[in-house]
Amino acid sequence: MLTAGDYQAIWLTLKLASLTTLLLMIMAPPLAWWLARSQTKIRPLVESLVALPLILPPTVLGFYLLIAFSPEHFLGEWWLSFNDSSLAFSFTGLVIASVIYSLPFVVQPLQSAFVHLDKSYLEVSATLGYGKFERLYKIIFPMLLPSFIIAGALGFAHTIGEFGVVLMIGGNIPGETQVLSILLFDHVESLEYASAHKLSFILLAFSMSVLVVIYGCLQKRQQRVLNA
Amino acid sequence: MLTAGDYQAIWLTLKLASLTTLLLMIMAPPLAWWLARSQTKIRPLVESLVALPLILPPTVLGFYLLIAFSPEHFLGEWWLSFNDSSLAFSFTGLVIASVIYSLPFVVQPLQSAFVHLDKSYLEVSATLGYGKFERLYKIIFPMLLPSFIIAGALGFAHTIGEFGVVLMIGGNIPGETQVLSILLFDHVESLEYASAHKLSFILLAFSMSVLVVIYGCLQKRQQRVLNA
Amino acid sequence: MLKFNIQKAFNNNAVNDNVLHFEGEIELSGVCTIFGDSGAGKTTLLRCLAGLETCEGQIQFNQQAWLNTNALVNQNKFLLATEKRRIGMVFQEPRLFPHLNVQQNLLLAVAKATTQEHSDNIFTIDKLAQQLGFSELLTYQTTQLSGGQKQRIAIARALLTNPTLLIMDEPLSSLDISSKNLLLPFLKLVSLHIPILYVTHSIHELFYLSKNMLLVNEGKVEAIGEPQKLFLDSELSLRKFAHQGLIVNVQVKTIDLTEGLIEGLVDGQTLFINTVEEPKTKSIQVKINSRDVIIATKPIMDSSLLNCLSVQLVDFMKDDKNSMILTLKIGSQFIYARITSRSFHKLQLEVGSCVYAHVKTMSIIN
Amino acid sequence: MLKFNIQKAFNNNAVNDNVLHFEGEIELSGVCTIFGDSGAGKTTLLRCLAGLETCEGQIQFNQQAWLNTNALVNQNKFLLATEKRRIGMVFQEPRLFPHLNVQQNLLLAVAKATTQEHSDNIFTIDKLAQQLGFSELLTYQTTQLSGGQKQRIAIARALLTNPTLLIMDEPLSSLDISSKNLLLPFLKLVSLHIPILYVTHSIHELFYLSKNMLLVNEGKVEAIGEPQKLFLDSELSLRKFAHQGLIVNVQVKTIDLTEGLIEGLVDGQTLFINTVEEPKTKSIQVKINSRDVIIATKPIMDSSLLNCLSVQLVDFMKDDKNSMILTLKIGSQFIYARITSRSFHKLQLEVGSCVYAHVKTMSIIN
Amino acid sequence: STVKNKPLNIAVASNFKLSAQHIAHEFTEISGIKVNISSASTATLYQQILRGAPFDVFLSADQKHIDLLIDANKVNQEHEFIYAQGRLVFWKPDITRVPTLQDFLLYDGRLAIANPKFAPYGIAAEETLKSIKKWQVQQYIKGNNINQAYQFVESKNVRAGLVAYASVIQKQQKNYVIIPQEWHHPIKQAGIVLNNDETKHAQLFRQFLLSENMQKYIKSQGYN
Ligand SMILES: Nc1ncnc2c1ncn2[C@@H]1O[C@H](COP(=O)(O)OP(=O)(O)OP(=O)(O)O)[C@@H](O)[C@H]1O
Ligand SMILES: Nc1ncnc2c1ncn2[C@@H]1O[C@H](COP(=O)(O)OP(=O)(O)OP(=O)(O)O)[C@@H](O)[C@H]1O
Ligand SMILES: [Mg+2]
Ligand SMILES: [Mg+2]
Repeated sequence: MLTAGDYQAIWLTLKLASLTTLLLMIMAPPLAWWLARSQTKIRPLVESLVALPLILPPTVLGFYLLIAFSPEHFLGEWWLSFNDSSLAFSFTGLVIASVIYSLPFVVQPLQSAFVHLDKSYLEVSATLGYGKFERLYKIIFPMLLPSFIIAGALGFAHTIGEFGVVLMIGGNIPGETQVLSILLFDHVESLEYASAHKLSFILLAFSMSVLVVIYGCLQKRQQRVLNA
Repeated sequence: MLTAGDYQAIWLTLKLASLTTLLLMIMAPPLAWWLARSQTKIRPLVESLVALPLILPPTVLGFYLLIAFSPEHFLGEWWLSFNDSSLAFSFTGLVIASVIYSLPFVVQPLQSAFVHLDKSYLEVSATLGYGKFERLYKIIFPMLLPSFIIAGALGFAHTIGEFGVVLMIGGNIPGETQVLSILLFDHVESLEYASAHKLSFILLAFSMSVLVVIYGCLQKRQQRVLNA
Repeated sequence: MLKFNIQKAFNNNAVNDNVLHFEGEIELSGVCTIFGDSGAGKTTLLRCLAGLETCEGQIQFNQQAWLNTNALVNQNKFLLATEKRRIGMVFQEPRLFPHLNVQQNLLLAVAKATTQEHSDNIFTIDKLAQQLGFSELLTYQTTQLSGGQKQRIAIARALLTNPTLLIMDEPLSSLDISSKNLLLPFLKLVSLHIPILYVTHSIHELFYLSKNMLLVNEGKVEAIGEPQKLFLDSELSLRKFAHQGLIVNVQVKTIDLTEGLIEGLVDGQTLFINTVEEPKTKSIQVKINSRDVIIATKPIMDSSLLNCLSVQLVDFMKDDKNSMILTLKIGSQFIYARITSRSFHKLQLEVGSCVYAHVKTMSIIN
Repeated sequence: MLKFNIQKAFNNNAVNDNVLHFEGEIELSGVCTIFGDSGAGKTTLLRCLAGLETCEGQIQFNQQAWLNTNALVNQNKFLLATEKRRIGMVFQEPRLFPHLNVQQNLLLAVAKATTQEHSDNIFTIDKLAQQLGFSELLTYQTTQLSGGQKQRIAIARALLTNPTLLIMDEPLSSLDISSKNLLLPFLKLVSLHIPILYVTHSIHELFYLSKNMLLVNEGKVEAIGEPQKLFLDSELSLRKFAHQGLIVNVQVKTIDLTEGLIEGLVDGQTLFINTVEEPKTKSIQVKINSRDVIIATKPIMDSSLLNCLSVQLVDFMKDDKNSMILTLKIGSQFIYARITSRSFHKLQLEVGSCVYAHVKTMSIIN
Repeated sequence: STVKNKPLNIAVASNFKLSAQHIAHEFTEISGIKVNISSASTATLYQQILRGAPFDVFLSADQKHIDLLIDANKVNQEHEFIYAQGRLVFWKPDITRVPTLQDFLLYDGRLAIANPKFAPYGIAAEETLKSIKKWQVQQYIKGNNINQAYQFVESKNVRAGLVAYASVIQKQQKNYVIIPQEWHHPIKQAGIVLNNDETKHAQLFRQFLLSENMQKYIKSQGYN
């Protein structure tokens, strides 16, 4: 039913989304923590910067990334110094772009959870002997697990749905940068509606079932904790 | 410095974003409330549906909206029964699409705030004599004001940055559906880089200053409440 | 009158559910204290009565139905929402709104009170701030308050809603002694206007405040009645507090406010009671702790003891290794005395003995 | 030894900041009770000592520096993080983790304790669950617990970290009487192994538990010392509790465990004290409440009173309208007696009078 | 003359947008009829027209989509016209001289082209490469449309590309060579009048577009 190209795009998309989510789940928590607690004056600035990908149309973001990735600019040049092809049109380029693009989706749920986290729990953890980082991953992480899961799921989902940025910097190379969203657009543009509908359906069915399962589990947990 | 077309697009974008945000701020709180508290089995399904615009590539979403808006389908037909032009390619169509597209951005921060809201505050409000709805807008709303502001700001920002959906169902008609993001893309596509850079800069400067101000105020309030 | 027959089932991951079943009828005047062990179900009962916990059964407040899930087949189940029950509630924790300062927290209650029928609320923020001693705190953020300060404001907030019933869950437990001494008479005064359901673990508060008590034990209402009656009843779970003491009714004879003494009669015998203000009624109730009663075979003279009651020993029991609890009859009333076994034997007491019970005036709790 | 000199400034939106300044040195053995009015600064002091509140100054715990912000110019400011101070803390609220059940909450503390030097923690979950009476609650979610149940688990959690110092902020105030009676001796036992800083509003707990007290008043340490000393000092804010009573030292002469009586000597005079177990030392301390002391000009005979002390009246003061507080000297020690003014006049007492002070054995707090 | 004020909506494939703007401007000068230009990719515009977009004239980048509209009975075949013919160039900006066809034949790096699946210039590029037997040999970076292919090269992310003659003219680039017409089917850019109402403004615009002056102008912009 699906063509080899479709499978390739699906596989690539999953790879991209997983890798991006992984990177985001490493980077985002400390950033979100800092954003939730810091009292420095530059915090609103950083907060706005993180939110920027929400505002900037993705194609525009992609356009500027394309410029940034070009060998004439620092990032692209540095990349070319130990790679033989440019950062644009490469899987690595897509990962970088996706991380930037999906960052707010992961940071914001976490930040919100951290803001609402009663600091008394941190205090208790400290008196129990848990150090700064231990507190985070042994107590706060399990406690806010739902928020972490939601953050991860949103980052993953949004990377799957990412289109504008990839359109600009991807170059539509099968197996390398032709992700599902691009392939879907391709089908639509070339009037291959049947393929487009099929792929959309698969995307929908997959995403929905993943989300329904995640949200279902979270609801169960909430029920258990709140003891309805 | 800016052309009349630019001004028109900016004005149209602000109009669209404001109207969309207004509608979202009316619709989202009850939905978010329900999503945060309900114990019914269909909740995960609704939750996933709300999150759908995050996953679906915007052009694909736009494509299906275009089909739904066309007079061949129920929604478009119903619209044409008391309007003389189609729902697609109209400002109203854009508003509907934007509401759908930006819904998760408004619902999710609110839902997160509602989930973390200690129900003891609701109980106190009830014993103070506040009814179900009064509780919400006289106590919970002021209490969670930061989350509402963030939700509104994200909705607004994301509507400004919306591109793929508008591209498909807007038709890029100046003064009617040619919003800033589309105009920007247009400039990039037609290699008018100077105009693109100028518009991007304005978009950036405006959004950043709005966000910095909002985040700054929220930080002050947080400081005051937490009494750092 | 508050009448209830409610069931609340908790699912505790255990094999069988934890079902609490409360049934009772309370006369609503003054303070009714709810008393019971930790985990007995006091808070749950209050929450059910306030409508904060879903439960099965009926609740009737005066003429008004609050809950009725046992309606007839063709009737609707009935549940009056918490906000319509016109209750004021003080929780075990203060629960002030964190986004408002003290004054704003209180105004939130006032706003609701004035929109209701009785706009002539007897309480105002200023008066309460003075009476409860938080006038200087009005502009504070709630996060800037100490535990005791928060609790006093929570009490004020509950009063400002002008409730028809006040529900308080251990309101004074986090307060210092001075605040307690300030608030106890205050609450007693309040209870003349508004009936209070009051949870406490303090027997002192119980006897000081309440004419009526409701004993909760293991998720059931064990008994409802006057505290002195229930404390006399050896069948109840209160037995373990038997050493604490009993309430007696005293007829006021003369009042000497300069010396701060009331001379009263307990079934014909004189009893001196200290007081700071004139009692409201001719008949007052005082508590005599068993540990404060001194037994003598002859009246004690030349001592600071003013009270000497001629009593009859009607019962005695060993309390623990070294003490005996004697039940003494004064006319139609009873008091307990707790003395060492050594004294008991030294005085050669037995059931029927007529002895003299002495109590320091200072020890009698008015 | 815990030595501190710390300042904490709160900005309360007021014209001038609210600056708390605590200075003192505490001998760390047994319980040191921190006592003071609501809002006096007790919680703040504990939080500063625990490192939960940023503050200026120095804190020294035994040989270990915990805080030093007054370092010399070329030295670094020093702050030991809370988790390195090896303290156990019980807050005014239980603060159990909501995502874990009771057992998991406790295991979180155990996990940390065993990774530290003294792996031979004297406490285990099972033992504590039994001693504090929550064995059946181990599988409960924390949201399913009553206020008192939560607090007992919070206490167990603090103990399980195997701390070198236990800090407790009103830990028993939400507990019922039976739990209190269970926990007080338990904490006293614990304090033989781990020093405890203990905030309470209960004078009973204060005298029962502590050899040492720290008096906090209006953001300052007013005094540190033995409770009986401080309660005797008329200069202190404790004056208002003068009626409460004092501690006296008693030399144990004979112990009769069958009758549960200790015969002791207070500066040569016999005093009977009730007890349930053999005292650990030859010299014990008991508390005599002023309200329990009966004054007579002749020894009282033929009564249940076992104790008759020959004392000298060294001072008296009017307490309120109707009562007098007498300071009585027994050899080198003092007790207070609180009697009605009427008795005072009836007995024609004056400074220097030699009278007899009687105390019921049951009233003496061991 | 209120009718005159109703603007004319023209849908233009994005590669022709700049020229169309110029022409529309001239048209308004002469006729006084206001013109709104909407641009997007041909395929997008096609879908929009299929679903009732309020355009009066559609200037496609190819003939295929116009034919599809005719097949769908959305428009009348009589109103079809060819307004320009695109040319492909091989553009390699990083050499110091003007490249020759030999350079193109020898080039074996990554090549930027428009997507051959649906973009007219992409189809032409595929045909070109097939005719010189380089199809499937080379790695392609595919732009969504021909201008994006141009951007890939311009931003130096790709060293060379098959781009539109119009683009290099517009941006005054030098290092390109025109691909011989024989190597691919002509890129006929067809247009069609969608709304033939009583005002005939759309027809007026068509006449103006096909007028000698304008055709000359279009040629100067890199079309045949
Ligand atoms: N939400 C809940 N889910 C399950 N069980 C609960 C819940 N709330 C209370 N319980 C159980 O019900 C019993 C009664 O609890 P409740 O809070 O009413 O006690 P209480 O009398 O107020 O005690 P305390 O004096 O300690 O506050 C307890 O055994 C407790 O474990
Ligand atoms: N975060 C804060 N910001 C400003 N002021 C504070 C803050 N915390 C406490 N205070 C003030 O400091 C004083 C001491 O508070 P603290 O909580 O130490 O009192 P406490 O002795 O523990 O009282 P309680 O017995 O009522 O618990 C109070 O007057 C309080 O208003
Ligand atoms: Mg309770
Ligand atoms: Mg405190």
